[in-house]
Amino acid sequence: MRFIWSKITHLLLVVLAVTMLTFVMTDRLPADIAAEIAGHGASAAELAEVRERLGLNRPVLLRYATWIGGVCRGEFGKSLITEQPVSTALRSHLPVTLELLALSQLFALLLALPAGIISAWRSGSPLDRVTGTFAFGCASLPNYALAMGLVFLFALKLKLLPATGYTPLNAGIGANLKGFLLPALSIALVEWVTLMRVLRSDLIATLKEDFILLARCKGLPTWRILLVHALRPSCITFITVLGMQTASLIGGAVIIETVFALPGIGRLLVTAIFAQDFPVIQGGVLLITVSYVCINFLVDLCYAALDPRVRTGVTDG
Amino acid sequence: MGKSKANPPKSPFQKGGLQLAPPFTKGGLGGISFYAAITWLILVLFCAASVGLWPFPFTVDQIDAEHFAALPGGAHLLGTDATGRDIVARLLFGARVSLTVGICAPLFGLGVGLLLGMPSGLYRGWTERTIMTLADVILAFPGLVFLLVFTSVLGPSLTTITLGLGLLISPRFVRVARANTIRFSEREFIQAARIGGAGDISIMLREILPNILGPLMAYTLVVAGFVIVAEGGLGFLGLSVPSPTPSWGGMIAAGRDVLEQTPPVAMIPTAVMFLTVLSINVIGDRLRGRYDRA
Amino acid sequence: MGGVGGGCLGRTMKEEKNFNNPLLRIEDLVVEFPASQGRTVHAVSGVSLDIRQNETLGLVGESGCGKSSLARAIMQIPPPTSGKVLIEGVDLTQLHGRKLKEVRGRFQMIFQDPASSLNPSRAVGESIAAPLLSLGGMNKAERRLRTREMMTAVGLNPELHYGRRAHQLSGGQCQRAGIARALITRPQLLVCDEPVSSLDVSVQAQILNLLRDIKESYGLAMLFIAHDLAVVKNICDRVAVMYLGRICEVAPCESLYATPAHPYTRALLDAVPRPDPGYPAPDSGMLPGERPSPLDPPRGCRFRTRCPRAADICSEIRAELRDIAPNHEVACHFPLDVRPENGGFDGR
Amino acid sequence: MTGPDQDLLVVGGLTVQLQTEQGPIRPVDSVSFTLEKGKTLAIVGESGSGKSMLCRAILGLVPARGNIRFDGRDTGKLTGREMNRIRGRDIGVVLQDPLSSLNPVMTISDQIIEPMRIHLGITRREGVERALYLLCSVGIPRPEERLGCYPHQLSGGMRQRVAIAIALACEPKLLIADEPTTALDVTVQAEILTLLARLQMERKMAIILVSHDLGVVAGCANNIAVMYAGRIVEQAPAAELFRRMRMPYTRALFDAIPRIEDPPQRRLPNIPDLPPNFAALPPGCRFAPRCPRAGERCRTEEPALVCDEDRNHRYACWFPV
Repeated sequence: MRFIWSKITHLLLVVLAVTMLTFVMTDRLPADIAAEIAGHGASAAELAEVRERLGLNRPVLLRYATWIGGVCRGEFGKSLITEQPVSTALRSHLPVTLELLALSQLFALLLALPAGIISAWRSGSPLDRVTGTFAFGCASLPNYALAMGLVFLFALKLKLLPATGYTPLNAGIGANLKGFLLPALSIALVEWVTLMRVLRSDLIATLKEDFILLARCKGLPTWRILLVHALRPSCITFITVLGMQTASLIGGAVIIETVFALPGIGRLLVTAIFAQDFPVIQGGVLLITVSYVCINFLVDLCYAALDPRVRTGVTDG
Repeated sequence: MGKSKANPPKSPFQKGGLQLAPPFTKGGLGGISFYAAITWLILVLFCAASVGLWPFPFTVDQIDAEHFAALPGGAHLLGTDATGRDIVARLLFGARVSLTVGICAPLFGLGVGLLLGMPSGLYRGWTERTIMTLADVILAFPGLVFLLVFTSVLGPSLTTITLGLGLLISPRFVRVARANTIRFSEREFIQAARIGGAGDISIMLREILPNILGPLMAYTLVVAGFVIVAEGGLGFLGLSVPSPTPSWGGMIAAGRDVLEQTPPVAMIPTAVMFLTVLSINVIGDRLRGRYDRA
Repeated sequence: MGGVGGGCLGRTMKEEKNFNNPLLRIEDLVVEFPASQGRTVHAVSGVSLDIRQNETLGLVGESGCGKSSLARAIMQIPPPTSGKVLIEGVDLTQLHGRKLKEVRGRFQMIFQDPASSLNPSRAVGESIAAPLLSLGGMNKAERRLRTREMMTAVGLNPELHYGRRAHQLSGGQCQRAGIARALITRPQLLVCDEPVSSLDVSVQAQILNLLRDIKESYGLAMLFIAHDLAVVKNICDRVAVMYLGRICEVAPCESLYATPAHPYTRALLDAVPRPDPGYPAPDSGMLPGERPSPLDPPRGCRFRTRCPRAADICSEIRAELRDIAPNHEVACHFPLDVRPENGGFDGR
Repeated sequence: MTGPDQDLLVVGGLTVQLQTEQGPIRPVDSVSFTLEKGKTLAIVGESGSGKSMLCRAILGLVPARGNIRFDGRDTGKLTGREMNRIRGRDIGVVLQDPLSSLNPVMTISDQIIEPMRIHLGITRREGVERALYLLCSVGIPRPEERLGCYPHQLSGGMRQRVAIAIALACEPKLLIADEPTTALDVTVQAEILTLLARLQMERKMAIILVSHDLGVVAGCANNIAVMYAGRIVEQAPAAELFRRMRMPYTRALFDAIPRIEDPPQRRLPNIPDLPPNFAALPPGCRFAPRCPRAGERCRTEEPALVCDEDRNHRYACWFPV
């Protein structure tokens, strides 16, 4: 219980620090949003009036306190540009990001798990080398270049899949998935490499352990040794990396969203930063930080579930 | 925490036949690929460093109005981009950006990582908690937002981008340095050093640093590849160094508009970046292999 | 270093009025550290011991009884929770930072796991010389000379082994390097934490002989920690038996092995394997039950939960160490008879 | 009394060859021995003498040349699946360090039941019952409380008992114990050795006990084989061996043991130097460079394993003690 509480306070601290930092940093942005909103040639009085209305002339920390108070009540403010509530904007962009994330991580896992296990089991074999070389290639390719390559091949040349654009789910699941296939693949083809490599190296280390030798002495079939005995203790780094990747995908798939014109959270944020739409930036950062923190918490719980030694804390009697 | 007994000696049963070969490189991507990687990197470094010194028919922003998005060959060795600028010139000057970022940002991260990671791994307790919370704050910060705001506040330039990326990746170095320090800080030779009168600083510098420097250098190379790609990503979004300074990412992005008509405009910078990152990864893996075995 | 030693020596001269003048005196030493869920590990609970000049004291007990914690508390890594550690009358627990560093050279330690006690990324010779560098007072040539001298003294070849890494040496050679490093500051006290437990019998004999030799030639006092009474007998003058953080019995070698008084000592003696196929197998019923956890040691006598002689009083009152024969102390309400015919091993 | 049907394990000319960076080495070199049903063979030698590799070769875990007949079957002719069956069901294995040889993330009950389910095909419920019985028979108090435990929650001695219970799960005919007490305290070592002796009596199984300490195996072995640098250099019934050690190496190993009967501070006669590197074996007798009795012949000619007047005592030495 104490473990969980200390974790939660730590995570709350992180969320507070990140949002406050965002406030302070965005406040120092050089351009003036008030001038933008008031329009060109607005008088000083009009500018002041806009600032007053938006609360921009109050000290940063005071504005932060107000904002946090609002967040606690469930109010995230309204966009300065579109006047749309921030929560609505986030809600409309979130499903795209989530679907992209789920699909790409699914592809990455489908590639990384079998490849990692097989190349650890047969490490040094030609199969391992081929997998390794392929992985090297994938890891060295920027995902935007990969995305362009995929578009060039599947959309422009073969004309199998749409090059860009987002089809909402209610327009048919087939069309929707078709639109997500290339973006998810461009993310997965880069991300699976890290997953595969940590799994492979941890598995190789585990396979050298005495308890694997004992499992072999017990006459267990190979699949059982690999999947039941070796995989679970080798998953710690794998889970960590998976968590970090997932967390970074929530806000970080901007480039892929841009290439494929997908209206996700990342694009929303970048647009907001260019427009200096503070409430949207704040809302987006809050969402991303909270998801990062939650995923980290889940990863910690996974550690405890995977390894009983973490659960009980004491290592030796 | 219940202090566990020192590990009993490993069973000699372990030594022997079933030794599993460590990383990919041993054999597979053997000597040739390693030396090829080194050669390529030296070539790129040399070009980037000396590009201003020898005469070159085109400058980076010189527009050839007769050739828009020309294919390789003719006056322009590798063709021109959509606005008629020579690709070779832009590649060479773009290498400066990519390599500066790719070398300086990881080294900055490495420095921060050692400076904060070693103490947090050695002292544990509140020192560790403070440093790790700090690292978590940066890790939790959406990277792109951080970079965007950072560069717009300080003005977009090569320095700010390098510094921004360096700051962004330093928590990862802190984590790796800390994890490696912890791995060694419980070993008996650290206690032996204390008994021998070594202070904390001397333990960090003489006992821990030589042991963790290897794995950290390997990690630095991994990050260098990542940073070059990330800088390219910024360039792709038009957020890297301001034009007309070329960057590889920006060139790839520019090639997107003429992808259907003239694929080489995008493919050539992609290939150059790919080869560079691949070389770094090959060397990094070789390095990692050495330290994994030790 | 010489200056420091001289200063402290002067101090002990003044305290010569102490009739019994041990080199190391441990008084009521307590080592506790926090465990999960707010609990405390009672590793060492009130141990007092003396080691005289040129004496080897054996400390015997099962793993987890706190003997390693005791050794580390003596070395101040980390300092004990409470109690005193006096070397020639100087209380180490009161020294910090530079002051502690100045006396470090006078007490050194060797470890159980020879490979892990050497820095894998440094040359073995550098590891051996490291204390000289940290403690200062010598130039490079002097250090090198001393290192070579020490390496030769422990049976390593300076030409051959100086530049090697730890993983290139065998377990016995690593242990020799550890001994050289400990001796290079010319200590008066050497704490050996299970130095032979992880070695083969043949190498174990080499190391035991080496330790005995260097003890003679350097005039060392030693605290020798082990879990095997046969090994301890081979090298020690006196033996202290430890169980769950407390000392149960202290006696000179001869009388402890001839007439063990504490039931636990007896059980330890019975467990030692005899290299003789005719010898009856040890009686496994000797120590019933499991060793209690140091998180929650039993009240009263800590051995009572496994003691065949335990009575009600054992759970109420803790038996203090008391003399039952000259120099033979035992902490038990019902010590075994100290008559030789009652199970002495010398009579066989 | 002895005869082919009494023999459980017959090993003939077993050789393991491995490729290393220093060239091919033979950690096990032409080893032959016979183990009768229900008897204990102790294999003694310094670390690096190849005794653990010999166990692995018997289990078919490393490629080896030579003949191994186990229970009347030539294991060289078995398929991988059949060999798996023999490994798990007919041969049980106990390793040196119980903490690292038990899977840290599986409960005790899962680890005991696993081989029974795989090889005997019994249900989980039956498995739990038999696991309880097994834990009882290896002397674990309150076994029902231990079933759900993880290895790190047990003490060293308990862990090794659990490891033995796992090895016994399928009622093996042979138990291979590779330094089962080296990582343990002396008190626990005595308990484990007594336990092994009792289990052998009850179950009539044969045991191969590997150790580096002649003292440990003295009380429980019927036969003792001493290994040096990949070869058996002396083999005899335990009583005979301790009565008269012919090979100087055996003698030296024996003398190096500190004994509780000895006077205090006795200087131990030890063997100088280290066992040879497999990649650079000396010519002639492999022990010659460390042997006090070695003569010219020892350095040039390798002695064969010969039988003494007593047929059961074999040794390889030109100048036996």
